[in-house]
Amino acid sequence: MTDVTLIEAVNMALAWEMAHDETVVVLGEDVATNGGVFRATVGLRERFGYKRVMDTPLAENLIAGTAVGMAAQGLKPVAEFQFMGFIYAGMDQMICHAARMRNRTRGRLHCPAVFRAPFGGGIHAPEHHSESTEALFAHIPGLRVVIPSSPQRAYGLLLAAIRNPDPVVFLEPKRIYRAVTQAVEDNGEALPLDTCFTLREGEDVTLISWGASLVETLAAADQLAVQGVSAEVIDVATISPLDRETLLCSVAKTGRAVIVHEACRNGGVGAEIAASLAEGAFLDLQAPVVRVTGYDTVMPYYRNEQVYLPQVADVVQAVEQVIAL
Amino acid sequence: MTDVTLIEAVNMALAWEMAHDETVVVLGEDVATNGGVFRATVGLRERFGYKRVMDTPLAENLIAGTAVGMAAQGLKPVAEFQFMGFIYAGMDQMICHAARMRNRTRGRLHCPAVFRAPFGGGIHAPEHHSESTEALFAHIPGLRVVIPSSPQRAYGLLLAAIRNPDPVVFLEPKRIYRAVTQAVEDNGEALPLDTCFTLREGEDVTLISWGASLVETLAAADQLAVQGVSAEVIDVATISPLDRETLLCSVAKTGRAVIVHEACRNGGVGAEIAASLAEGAFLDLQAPVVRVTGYDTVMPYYRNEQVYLPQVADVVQAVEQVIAL
Amino acid sequence: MKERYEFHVDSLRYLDEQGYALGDLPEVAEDTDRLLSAYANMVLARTFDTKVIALQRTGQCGTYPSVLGHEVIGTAIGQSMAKDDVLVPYYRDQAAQILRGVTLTELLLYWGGDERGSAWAHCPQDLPIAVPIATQCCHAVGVGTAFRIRGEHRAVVCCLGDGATSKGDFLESVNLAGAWHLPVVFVVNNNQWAISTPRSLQSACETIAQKAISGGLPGHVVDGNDYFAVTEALETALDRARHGKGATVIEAVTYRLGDHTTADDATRYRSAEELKHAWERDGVKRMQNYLHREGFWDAEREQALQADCKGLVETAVKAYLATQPEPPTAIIDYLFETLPAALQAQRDRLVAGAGGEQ
Amino acid sequence: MKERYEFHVDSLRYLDEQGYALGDLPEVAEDTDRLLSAYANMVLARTFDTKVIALQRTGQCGTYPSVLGHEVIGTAIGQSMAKDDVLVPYYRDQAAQILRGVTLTELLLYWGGDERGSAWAHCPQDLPIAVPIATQCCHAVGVGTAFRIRGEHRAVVCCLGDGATSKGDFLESVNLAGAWHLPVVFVVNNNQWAISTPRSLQSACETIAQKAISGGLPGHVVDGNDYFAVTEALETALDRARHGKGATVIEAVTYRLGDHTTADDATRYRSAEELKHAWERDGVKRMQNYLHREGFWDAEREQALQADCKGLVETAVKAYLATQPEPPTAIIDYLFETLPAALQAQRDRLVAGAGGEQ
Ligand SMILES: Cc1ncc(C[n+]2csc(CCOP(=O)(O)OP(=O)(O)O)c2C)c(N)n1
Ligand SMILES: Cc1ncc(C[n+]2csc(CCOP(=O)(O)OP(=O)(O)O)c2C)c(N)n1
Ligand SMILES: [Mg+2]
Ligand SMILES: [Mg+2]
Repeated sequence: MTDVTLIEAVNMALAWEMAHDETVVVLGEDVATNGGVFRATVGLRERFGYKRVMDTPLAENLIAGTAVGMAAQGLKPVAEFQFMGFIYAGMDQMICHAARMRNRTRGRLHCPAVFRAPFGGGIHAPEHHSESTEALFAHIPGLRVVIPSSPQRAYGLLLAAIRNPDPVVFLEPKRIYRAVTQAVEDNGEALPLDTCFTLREGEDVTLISWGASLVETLAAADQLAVQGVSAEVIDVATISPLDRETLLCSVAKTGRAVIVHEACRNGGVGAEIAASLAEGAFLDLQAPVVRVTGYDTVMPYYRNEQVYLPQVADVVQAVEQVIAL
Repeated sequence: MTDVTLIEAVNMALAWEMAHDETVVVLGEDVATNGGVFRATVGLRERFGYKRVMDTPLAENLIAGTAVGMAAQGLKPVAEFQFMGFIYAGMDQMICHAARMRNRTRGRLHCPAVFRAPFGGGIHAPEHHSESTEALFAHIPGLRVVIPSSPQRAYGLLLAAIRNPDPVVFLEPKRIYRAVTQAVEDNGEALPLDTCFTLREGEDVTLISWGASLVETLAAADQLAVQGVSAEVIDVATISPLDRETLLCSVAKTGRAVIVHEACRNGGVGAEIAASLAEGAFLDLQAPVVRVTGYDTVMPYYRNEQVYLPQVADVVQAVEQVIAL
Repeated sequence: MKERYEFHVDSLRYLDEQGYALGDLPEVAEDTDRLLSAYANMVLARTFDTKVIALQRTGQCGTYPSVLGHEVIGTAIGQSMAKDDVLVPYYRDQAAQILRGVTLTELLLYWGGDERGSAWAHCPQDLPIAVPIATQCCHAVGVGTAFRIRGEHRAVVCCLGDGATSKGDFLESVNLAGAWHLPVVFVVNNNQWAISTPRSLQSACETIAQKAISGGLPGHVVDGNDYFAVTEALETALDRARHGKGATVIEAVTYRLGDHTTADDATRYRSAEELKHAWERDGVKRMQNYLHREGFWDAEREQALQADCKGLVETAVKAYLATQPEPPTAIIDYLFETLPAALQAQRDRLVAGAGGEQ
Repeated sequence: MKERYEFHVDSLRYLDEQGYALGDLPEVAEDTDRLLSAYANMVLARTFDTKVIALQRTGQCGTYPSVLGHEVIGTAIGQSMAKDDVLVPYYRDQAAQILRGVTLTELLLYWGGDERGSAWAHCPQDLPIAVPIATQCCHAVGVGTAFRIRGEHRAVVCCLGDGATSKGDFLESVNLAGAWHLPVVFVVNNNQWAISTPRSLQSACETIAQKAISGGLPGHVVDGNDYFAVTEALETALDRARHGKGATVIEAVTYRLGDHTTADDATRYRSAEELKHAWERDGVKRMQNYLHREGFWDAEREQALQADCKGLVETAVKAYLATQPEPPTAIIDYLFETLPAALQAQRDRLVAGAGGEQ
């Protein structure tokens, strides 16, 4: 049991699975010799050799498509995209092939690939390095979209993603790559990909979030507790396919929900969750489901990124608003 | 005033605007000599010359990116993608550049491009030709996403799209390309891009849809009328940025809403609309907002496409359900 | 830095347009059985093609891309590949696929709008037909990488059209195949047209084979209607691939004798003259001429072959037409290995027989 | 079909590593003023570079990609271009951009996380820096197409790195530039590395210039630390472009003397020896040596120039540090020409000073 950061947990999960399953291979830009620009793959090349840890030429479409081809041959490729802002060239392959291979061939071939990318703002990165477009992947049938929010969940969910026989988009909130350490047992135990995680139980309101926004969400819950408001906090973790059950159960109890995400509001994953709750918990809801999100604009350059990002006070204010009803 | 089909109206709008604005150019695969695989651009090359109507090499990323470059030079490129299933390679350029050029340069440059693509199922096309992924574009700040549902609106909205100084994704429901004809006056009059269109007024329920699904939606409204249920039918038309005002007003009146779309349900544009209504019309809603949509699966090949597509009976049933509450 | 760097693309032709040998023929010419089955496959593919187009015209099949003019290339591919090689086809590879073991019924199901048309029993590792142009090139290098990683002596054949060579996917894949020394053979079916876009508008390059140079690969131009040339180029390239000598690009020059698909009308954009000229170079006829002249073929055999092919096609069509559509639940059951809970309600609706989700 | 198709890439070098002429120099060598201002620009770019890195290290600027080793290429580009040509830069073109009229303060704002750093007043038609690798190549051909459509005799210079040449965007654009005969000059800054990926892993091609062949374009390799070679290749290519003779690919061979960016540590993946060797070929020093030897330069002038450059940089840094961030509403106000009604409520929140949307 060691205390590790989220990014170290990613590395641990990769190493565990590569050691235990020789069909697992890693590919991407700068993942081998350099160990990844965020060090997610550090040491893998030394341990598993250049045949299983591959620096690719600079071409995201190729990385995604090559992974599809490898996967069709029974390998389990874990492909890294350096930043989510550079994943779009790879989307064609993810949408048209990774997500469809099993369906298209009626199960003859499938695509057990993982597409990893760091995402989100708050680290003073240059433009194109700070966006949160998880909703684009969540809308694609055939893809699982998974977002860890702690070292333990990074470890367990990444193991599950690699072992999953279908394609998984694994998005890592880079703002919390090194924010905290947590004891993670390197025992190869995966976490389920079909369930939300309740991080904190509460009675008065359900706070729903994922990724780095859970930092503000949990801080808001703390603050609300002081104000005498008991907030349940749920980490959605697998944003697609969505575990609506857990969310509906919680809202049945609390009668109120606030969704917090960093992505733009319009058409974000919060919209699907809000729509599902409003439909499925219509009679339970004592107030509208409120979304606290990024603005509907391009992620600003870093001087103004805090203006864009949802803050603790925004979450608290939203809760106060729904509680008042 | 001539009776034209939707696709002819597209052609008319292109021709009008090219005749009146020499900065308008058309590019895409097979748009020049062949006049487009759906004949949207037929005759343009003969009339406006090969310099303004360009057959491109086969590369969607290039088509999108070239349009961005042309637009930076003050041209108004109208780029055709042969089918929505082939647009994904062009998304990188749309997301990273078209949608951001004005913001990135603080107004120094902008991107008055239109990206046209036929979409949707129901015409027995081969795989990859039948999908509806408008939600992917609607989530991108900086893009307008417009979907006509009649010859008149195709004409007026396309003119508006071309004249708009910002990028517009213009999605054409090919199932109704030739379904009906309608009198369209070729007078260069554009329709607004910031408003939904109320196609039918009603008191009991608001039916919200866009594109080809309006066929089923309107048919359901007819059927409901017979049953004594008065349905208001709204064509969203510009799905982003969304005219929530019109939708909220209607629901304030009817107290009930059913959204109909062909796209997958999970994270579809219906989710954003449902979430917005559930939030903004919380006290007005007498029943949950219900979505009638395609399934959360890859658009099936054509033998089973009707299984996937929302049918009139589904809409009627959904309305009956919300009315019962 | 050298003063000058030189590159080249060579070309291969063995037969003239009438099927006369232009010089010594390659080894394969000795293998009469192979030649005869090659010709039989070309005729089968062509017979099948005519039938599918007729089915489409009568509403019994969907949009379909004719193989007319591409039978020689596909046949040479199908014959040259080893069973455990992997074919990464595009949509005009019927002739190759038949030899790989895809049944005519499966092909019909595919173009008839039924996913079971890609559940190939006899070549389970071949990639499905790629509809989004050129995307399959990336899969091909992925498959080749898997072979390299596992140290297997297998090769990948990746097919694409001339239009597809303008798309980044192809060029990125060629580059990777070079950088990683992959056992991949790219076969470009240069049929002069990409729907209505002629080869001349597609690229200013003199040959398509020279695109190989961008990735440091050898490129060859062959006459795609010359069975010997295509076969020889393929055998050499496959041999290189299987022996760790890297990838090759082969440009097989032919002509699309039919419309682009049944949804297309080629008379809109190309001349009858050009088409007529192309028919004179038809590779199937050329092969027949050659076989005739060598004494391996005659009118009687031709008649028997035609009848055989018709029979095979009729049987396949019957099986196709008799195939019931899949149950509604099939639209969702193959999406994931196990149905996620989130989709259970939707599946229940499908079982209940409703259309659309709600 | 020919029997063999031949292609080549030629190369250009005028100076040896010490700045001695290897033979006759091109015309530009007569223009002493130009040579002197070239050298001055190289030194300015380098001075600026050192300062930005220092700012970054002290938390006063964001991640920044060093221009070290690329000053000659950028300077030659900036000088060769006409004012009404369009530059399509990537992120390592500081030396070119300074000559185009981008102010040092604007560059600082850009890397300091402020969008106003791309609102260039003096070269309003140049494209902004493209961060997603190679995507700018498509813009370059779009701009070139606009020139062609309007019949303007203007050229586009599109810059990219060696890594970028593996990406489809570049190869698709090269192909279009050939097919449409566009007035575009692609300048590949081959600095041997793409972050940690060496040129050898990027592609098996012997030269990057040969990628031009895939689109039927001429390709040239030049020594990117040889001001005369880069200038001469550019002048020729620009002249061709402006006179309707089509596009060119120039590979300028140099070495990235710094880390990839301030976020990178190059010692992890490359040897001190390699770096030392590269410094011996430094183009700025080489230019200085040449000027010295020709009698155009001396220690005194060097001192004055260094002081001038420091002064310019200091002034720019002051202006940068004194620039207040934009108001919160700026994050939304430049998205569309006019604010859509849908965004009004969000703007109101920004005016009210809240973070995040709700
Ligand atoms: C990415 C993509 N864009 C567009 C299409 C539509 N389309 C189908 S076939 C075709 C032309 C392909 O030409 P070529 O590669 O030469 O192959 P051929 O059909 O001539 O065999 C086009 C544009 C597609 N299938 N995929
Ligand atoms: C599409 C895309 N993928 C990845 C990145 C991350 N990235 C930034 S620079 C770089 C290497 C670029 O190398 P090269 O083209 O040789 O240019 P250089 O930095 O050496 O000048 C990478 C991978 C990016 N910016 N864009
Ligand atoms: Mg073709
Ligand atoms: Mg480089």
